[in-house]
Amino acid sequence: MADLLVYSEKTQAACELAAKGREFAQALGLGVSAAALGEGAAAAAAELGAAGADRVFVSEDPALEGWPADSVAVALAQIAAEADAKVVLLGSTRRGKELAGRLAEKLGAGAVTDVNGLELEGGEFVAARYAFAGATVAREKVAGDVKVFAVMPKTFSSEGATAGAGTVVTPALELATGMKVVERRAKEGDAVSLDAAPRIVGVGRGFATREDLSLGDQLAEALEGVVGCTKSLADFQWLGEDRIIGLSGAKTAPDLYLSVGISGQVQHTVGVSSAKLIAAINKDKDAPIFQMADYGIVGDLYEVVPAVVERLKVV
Amino acid sequence: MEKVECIVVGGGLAGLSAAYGLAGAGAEVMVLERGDYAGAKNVTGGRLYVSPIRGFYPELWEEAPFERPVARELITMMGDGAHTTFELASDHLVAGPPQSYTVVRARLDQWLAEKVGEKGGMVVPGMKVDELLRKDGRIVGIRAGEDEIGADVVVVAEGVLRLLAEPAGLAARPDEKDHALGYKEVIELPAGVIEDRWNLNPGEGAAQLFLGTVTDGMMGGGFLYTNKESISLGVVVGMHAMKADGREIESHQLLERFKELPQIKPLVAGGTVAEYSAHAIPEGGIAKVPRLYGDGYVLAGDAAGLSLNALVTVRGMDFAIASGYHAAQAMLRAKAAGDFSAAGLASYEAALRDSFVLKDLETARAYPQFMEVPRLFRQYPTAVSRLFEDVFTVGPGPTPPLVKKAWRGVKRDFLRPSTLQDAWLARKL
Amino acid sequence: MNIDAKLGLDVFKLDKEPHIVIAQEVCATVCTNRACLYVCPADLYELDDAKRMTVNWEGCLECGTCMICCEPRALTWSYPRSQFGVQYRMS
Amino acid sequence: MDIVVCVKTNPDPQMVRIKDREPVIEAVPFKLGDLDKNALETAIQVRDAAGGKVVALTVAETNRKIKETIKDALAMGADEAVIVDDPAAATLDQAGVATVIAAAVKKLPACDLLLFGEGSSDNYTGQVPSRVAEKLGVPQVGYARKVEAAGDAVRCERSMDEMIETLELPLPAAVTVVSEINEPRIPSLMHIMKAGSKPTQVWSLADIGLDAGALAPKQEVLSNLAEEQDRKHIVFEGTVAEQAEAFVNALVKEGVVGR
Repeated sequence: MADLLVYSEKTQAACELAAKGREFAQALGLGVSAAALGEGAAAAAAELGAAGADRVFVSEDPALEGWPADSVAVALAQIAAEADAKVVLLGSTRRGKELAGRLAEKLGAGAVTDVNGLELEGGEFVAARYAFAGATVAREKVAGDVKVFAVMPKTFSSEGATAGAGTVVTPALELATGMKVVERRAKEGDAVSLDAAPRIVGVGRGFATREDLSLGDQLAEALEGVVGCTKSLADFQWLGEDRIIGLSGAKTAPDLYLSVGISGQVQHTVGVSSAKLIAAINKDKDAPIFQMADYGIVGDLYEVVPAVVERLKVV
Repeated sequence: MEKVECIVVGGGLAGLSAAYGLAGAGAEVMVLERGDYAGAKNVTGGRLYVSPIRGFYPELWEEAPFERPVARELITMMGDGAHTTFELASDHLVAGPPQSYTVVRARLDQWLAEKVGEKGGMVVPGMKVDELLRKDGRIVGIRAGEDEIGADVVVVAEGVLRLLAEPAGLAARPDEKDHALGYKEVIELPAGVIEDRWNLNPGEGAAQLFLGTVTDGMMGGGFLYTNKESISLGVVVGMHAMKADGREIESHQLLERFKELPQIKPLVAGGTVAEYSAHAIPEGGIAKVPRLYGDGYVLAGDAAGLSLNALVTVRGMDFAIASGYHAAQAMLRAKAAGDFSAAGLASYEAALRDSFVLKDLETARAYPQFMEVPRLFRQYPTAVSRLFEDVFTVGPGPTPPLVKKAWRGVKRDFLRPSTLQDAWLARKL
Repeated sequence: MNIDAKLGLDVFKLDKEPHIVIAQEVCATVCTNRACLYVCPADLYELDDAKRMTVNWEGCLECGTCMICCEPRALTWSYPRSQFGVQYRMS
Repeated sequence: MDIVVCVKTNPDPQMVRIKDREPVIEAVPFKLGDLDKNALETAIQVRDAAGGKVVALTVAETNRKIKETIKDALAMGADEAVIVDDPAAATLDQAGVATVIAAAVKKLPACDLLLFGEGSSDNYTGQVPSRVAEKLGVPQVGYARKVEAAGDAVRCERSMDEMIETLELPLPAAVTVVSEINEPRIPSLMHIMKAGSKPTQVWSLADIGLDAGALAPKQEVLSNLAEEQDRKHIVFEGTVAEQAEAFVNALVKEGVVGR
C-alpha cells in the first residue's frame, strides 16, 4: 500500500503533520508512515503513532545526530522507497527547509517549502505560501508522482487526532555524512522560543527608548507571554535577533498577538498573520496594523499599556 | 585620478537630457544619480509641456512613457462658500502633437535613463555625489565617498537644493523668498472613473489648478493632474508666505483640508492614496538665475533655477530638458575646440538666451513680484466667485439688468485703490 | 488620513545614521520662529519634554524645506547616503 | 579557494506594492537579492583571507538589465561573472534552476565553495541550494552566520532553533548564509566603473549540455495575491481606563487570558 510519509526533527511538528496527514491519506486511500530519526527517535515513536501514524520508521544511527541534511535525506529517501511514499510532509523548520530540497531532488519530486496552508482540491494538493516578502500568498500545485511539502509548524493541530497503529519499523539504512560537528551549544542569553509561545507581545518603533521597553515586558508578564519585536528594534540592538518576528525572523501562530507601537509593515505582519487573535495598540488610527487586528486601542502606548497591565492584574 | 570626459551630477530630466545628447554624439559620459533609479527622488506636480522641446531629440517624445495628453485645462477660484471654475476644452490642445502631457517621474526618468544607456552613456544609480572638486578656480571633477573622479566638464544638475553647487561657489544657497514647497498625494482611480469625472475621451487627461482658500490666502495654490490610473493632487505654497503667515498652519494639513473641501471630495472619492511626496520648487525667476557656466562646469535644470510659475502655466521640466540639450551641444562644441574653460562653454548660456528658456523667464521677470501680492490668493478668488454669484442670482424682488449686476460686483471688489495698484503691477506681466 | 499613515505608503530605505542634525545650541538660543515645526510637509519636527527640537529624519521626503526655512542655519542637512532614504515609485 | 556565489536578480521587494490584491511590479527596478549580497560579501571576505577567486553565477534571460545587475556583483568585488542565458528563466522552478546551476558549476574550471543566500528575495523557497548540493553530491550547511576557510575545509557557525552549531565541511561544499552574517559593502564609484571591464561570460543552455525541454517545471503557481484578512476590526474608544477595561474584557471573552 502506498503511503503518505511525515517527518520533522521536532516531534510536535511531526505529530501535527501526522494528524493532518491522516485526513489527507484517508481521502486519497493512502496509509500514514512517519519517520523518527536521530537522538530520541525511539521515544517519539509512540507519540507519532498516537497522532495518526500507522507505521513509524525509527533510526538512531549516529550519522543522523544533529540531523545533517545529507544523511537525513538519504535516510528519508530509503524510507520513502520502503513505504512507497507518494507524498512527504516535512516540518518547515530551518532544518526541515534545508532538507526539503535535498530530499525532493533525491525523489525527483517537486517541492513547496514554508507552506502555511495545504488542502486537497479535487484530489490534488494545493499549497499556500508567502511570496514577495510576505506581500502576497502564492497558491501552488505540484506535478509528478511524488510531492514534498515542508509545512510550517502550527499550521495544523494534533489535538483530537485519530491514533494510527504506530507499528515501529526499524529500517536498514546506509548512512554517512560529510559534515563534522565541531561544537554544539545552547543559545546564549535571553533565548526565547517565539514559535511555541501562546501569547506574544510585539514591540516596535513606537517605543522611544530602549528603557521604555520595560512597559512591553510588564505587559508580557501580565499576559504570561513573551516579547517579540520588529526587525528595526533588533537593528538598534535594543533586543536580540531571536526576538524578531516576520520575514527575517520567526513566523508565529500564537493564540494572542498583541502589537504595541508597531505600524504593521508587511515584512513584520507576515510573521503573525496566523495568530488566532490579533490585537494592537497604536497612536495612529490609520496604521496598517489595525487593518489586520481583531481588537485595537488607538492611543498613546505610554498611557494605554500601564492601564491594560493594571486591568490584567484583576482578571 | 580616474577621469572621464563628462560627469553629470543628477539623473533627473536636465542631467539625463544632457547625457543623452552627449552619449549620442559619442562623448564619454557618466550620470551619477543618488536614487535607486532615475526618478526615485524626483517629484513633479504632474505636467510636462512638450511643445517647446519637441524639436530636441524628436525621436524620444514619440515613445516616451507619458501618462495622458492634457485635453482640458481648468482653473478654479475658490472663495469662502463659493468657487468659480474656468474650463478650456480645446481640440487644439491635443490635435496634432499634443501641447502637454501629465507625467510620473519614476516612469519617465527611468525610461530616459535607459535611453541614455542605449546610446552608450553610463548611468550609475544609488550613487550620491558628496562634493564638486575645485582646483585653481576650475571645477575638475567630483568626489563620491572616498573616490575622486575627474572630468573635462561636470554638468551640475543636482536639483533645487544646490547642496553641491553652493559650497563650490557656483550658485547661492536657496532662499525661502524664492522657493515654494510642493507636495502631493498620488491617488489611484480606475481609468474609466477618471475619464468620467473630468469628461475626457479615453486616454486624454485634464489639468486643474486651484487658487484661493486652498492655501488659506498664502501664496500658492492647489493642483490636480490626471495620470493613466491615478491623479496627482497637491498643494504648492510659498515658503516665505508660510513663515510670514504667522498662524503657523502645519503645511501638511493644507492638503488634507483641500481634499476635504466639498469641491474636491467627490473628485477623489473611492480613490486609494498610493504615495505621498514633497519637493522644493525654485520660483525666483530670471533675477535669481545664477551664471550658468564656468571653467569646467555648466548648471542645468532646477539647480540653475530654471522654472516658471506663471499662475496658469507652471513649467520646469521643459526648461530642464532644454537646458540639458543645450548643455550637451555646448560641451560638444567645447570638446571639438578642446576648450573646456568658461570661454569654451559660453555658448551654453548664449543658446539658452536665444531659446525659449531664458526668453520666457525674461518675459516673466515681473511674475515673482506680482506673486507677492497677497490679494491674489485671498481676495480675488473670492471676488470672482462673488461676481458670478451676483450675475446668476435671481432674488425675491425685481432683478437688476445683467450688466448692472456685473458692474456692481466689479465696482465693489475690483475698482479699489489696492486693486488698481495691483493692476498697474500686472501690466508688466 | 493622518501624516504618519501617508508616510507609511512611501518606501524608505533606512540608514542607521541621521542625515539631518540639529545644532541644539543654535536652535534653542537663536531661532525665534521654529518654522521647522510647521513647514515640514512630513511633520517630522517635534519638541521633546525638555523643549529640545527633535527630527524624526527616518520619514524625510528630502524636500529641503526645513533647511531653506531655518534662519539660524541650525541644521546640518545632507541627502541620505547612497542607497538610502525615500524612493518614490509614482511621483 | 575558488568560490562560486549564486545570485538572483528580482524586482526590489520593498518597491513592490499591492493594488487590488495583485503585486505591481511594473517599473520596479531589478536588483540583486539582499541575501545574495550577504553571500557575496562572505565570498569576498573568505577570498581575501584565503586567496582564490569569486565567480558570481546567475541564471536569467540575458538582457541589458541582467547585465547591469550582475555588474553590481562585480562592483562589490566578484572577479568574474557567468550568466546562464535561459529565455525561460522566469518560469523555471527550483529543480530547474538547480539543474542549470549544477551544470554550470561543472563547466567551471574549479569550484571549492558554493555560496548562496538562504532564500531569494521574491520567493524565498530556500530549495535551490540543497537541490544543487544534492545534484553535485556535496555536503551543505544552511543558515550560516560565520564562514571561514579552514585548510581544505570550510568552517561555519550557524544559529538553529535552540542551538548554535559550529560545523566543518570538507570541500567542495555548499553553504547558505543569513542576513546577520555581515553588512554587504556598498560598492564605491571607482569599483562600479571598473566592474565593466571584469570578465562576464554568457553561456547558453547548450553550452552547459542542457536542453530546455528537460527543465519543465514540476510546480505550478495557481495564483499569487495579497492575503484577505478576516479580522474583527473592533477599535475601543473612550478614556484610557475605559479602553483598557473593554479591551481586557474582550480578551477574556475570547479565552486568550484569564484561563
